[in-house]
Amino acid sequence: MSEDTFMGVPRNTIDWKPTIDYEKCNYCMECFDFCPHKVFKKQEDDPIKLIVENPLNCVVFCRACSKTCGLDALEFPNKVEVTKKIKETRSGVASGE
Amino acid sequence: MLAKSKVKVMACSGMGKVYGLMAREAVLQTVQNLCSEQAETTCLAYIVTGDDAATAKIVDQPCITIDGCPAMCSAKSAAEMGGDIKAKFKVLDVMRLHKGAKPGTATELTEEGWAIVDEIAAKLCAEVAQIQSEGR
Amino acid sequence: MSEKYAVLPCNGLDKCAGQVAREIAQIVCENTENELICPVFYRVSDARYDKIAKENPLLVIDGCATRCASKLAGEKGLKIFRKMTVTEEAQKRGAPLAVAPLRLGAAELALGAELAAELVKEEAADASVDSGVVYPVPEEYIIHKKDKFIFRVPPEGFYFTENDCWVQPVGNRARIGITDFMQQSLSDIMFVTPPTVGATIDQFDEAGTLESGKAVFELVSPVSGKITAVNTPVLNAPELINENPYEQGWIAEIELTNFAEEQEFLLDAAGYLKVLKKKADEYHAGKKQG
Amino acid sequence: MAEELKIGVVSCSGEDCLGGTISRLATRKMLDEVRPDQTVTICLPLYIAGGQEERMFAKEYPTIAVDGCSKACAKRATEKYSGKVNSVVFVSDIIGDELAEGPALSTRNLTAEHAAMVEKVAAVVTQQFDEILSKNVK
Repeated sequence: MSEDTFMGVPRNTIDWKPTIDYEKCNYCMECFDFCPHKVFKKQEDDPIKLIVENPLNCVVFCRACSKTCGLDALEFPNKVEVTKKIKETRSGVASGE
Repeated sequence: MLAKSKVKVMACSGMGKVYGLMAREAVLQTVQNLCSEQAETTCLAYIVTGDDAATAKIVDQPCITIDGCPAMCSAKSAAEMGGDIKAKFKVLDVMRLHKGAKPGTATELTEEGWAIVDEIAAKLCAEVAQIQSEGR
Repeated sequence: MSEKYAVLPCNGLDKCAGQVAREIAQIVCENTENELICPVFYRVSDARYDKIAKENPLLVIDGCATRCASKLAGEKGLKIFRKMTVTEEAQKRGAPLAVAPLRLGAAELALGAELAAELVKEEAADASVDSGVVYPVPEEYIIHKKDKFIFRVPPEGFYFTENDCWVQPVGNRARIGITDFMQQSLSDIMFVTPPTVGATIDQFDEAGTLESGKAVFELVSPVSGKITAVNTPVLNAPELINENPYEQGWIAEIELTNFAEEQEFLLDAAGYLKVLKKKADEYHAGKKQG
Repeated sequence: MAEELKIGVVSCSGEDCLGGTISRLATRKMLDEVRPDQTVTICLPLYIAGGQEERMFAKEYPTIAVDGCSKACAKRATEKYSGKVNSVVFVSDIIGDELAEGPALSTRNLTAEHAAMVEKVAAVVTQQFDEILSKNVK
């Protein structure tokens, strides 16, 4: 269902997903309600009520959920690094490595 | 009629966005509760179908339009029918003053949505009062 | 331009980021003619600051994503000219303030000074000059229809990212913006925070944000370079982006640094059309999940 | 299932009478609850003020007009700007002329009786909806 590739490289080689800082998260679920890609999952009966269930569904470079978080409890990888990595992977793929 | 004609207050009545519902509710609040003596509404659908009686009610009459979004359906339709548009409002402009507000859906408003509707209705009434006092 | 700004910080006392916001506001005001607005006093009384706030372009500095200062500006009916959020800037610099103590240490003070210097510099350079580059207007669009939705894609002269952003290069300059699909997904755009004129950004870096009733969208710059201008009309009339995101709804102009190489990572119209079709299908399938 | 088939449900604007209010709500119910995947709502005034989208859709896809009263604005507007409607549902036929011609209602003052009217109208629209669907499935 999610794109299998992004910028011509396999999605599962790209490390792009939100990380929940449980020290800050108050389980308001704004990010869960917002994300249409089902990246997050609610766990009603668990003390940890929210997890990142489908990291590969996360749209690479999208950080929209973090803008709904008043507590800054969502972190994303560094874009520049990720881009660098994608470019490396891509040249690797192209040269048939 | 003896009394001077009522100001026509028209909503876009949009079906697809919450802003259309807000426009509608603000108009109903205005013409049914806040200033029913000075203002009345007309259904935009009559204008769309080109109903003669509805057009006659609008031509050269003072109109206030309230639109949900920049498509400006109400203002454009009223203008096309020859209404004398005294003021145009847009729900979206009011929403900008309430950053982050969650007004509800196109079916149902939240408490926050209703509060903004009341704010818009107050603006509409103020405009109605001004138009009537100036006798324009 | 010698116009001054009104500076409205959040002054959050319970978070390090708020303290930094306050620090930035003070440095900026010390180094310019700008006038400082105290958010606490402004909240209880309009009289003191209303004139300053309404007659000058407003610079809002928020500590964290709670955006108290932005909200205060909203309540007072003010238009925001430029906005900075400290936590976002800290994040960008790879130095999140998450664990920073409430009292500002050397690192936080340095960050504050750096961000303040950026704002001061930006203000000096603000009269963003018209580059005089002529960007051709697409004569026609490729149309993708999905139910009642019609999505437009300019057939040539534009390159796209998979994040629904575009670049239109002309010589060593280019305009950037969002696609028709993204415009429609966001629906009525209410706020535009443009990138900073003079800022240098990498490919796929954030180049401003757009906010509608539905979401906040980060513009992912398709190219690297230096921002040379922003489309100021869209700041006050974001509906221009909804009307036509490829023409009058462009967001910023950028001086290209490495387009030849970066182009490889971008899609042409045909490539983007494929992505668009897939997204349009998924978007519709996703709607029911609410 | 005819996955791709969508049906436009066009409500009148409903600012002049209760029938119109019910018509709007029944239309929203189709979109929100009853047939969310297959319903497309069309904004009546956009026929005049909007771009090509609404007119083109109503030309190419089946449509059901939901009208509050016998003025049949939704039906007439669709026919004027777009094309034939496949079906018309009159709220006044379902809840009675007298009620339908009462004043327009704010959703603030919606009662259980009103909600029951919406249910009834939505049920009729659904029936029409499914009939059109079944005819269009090969």
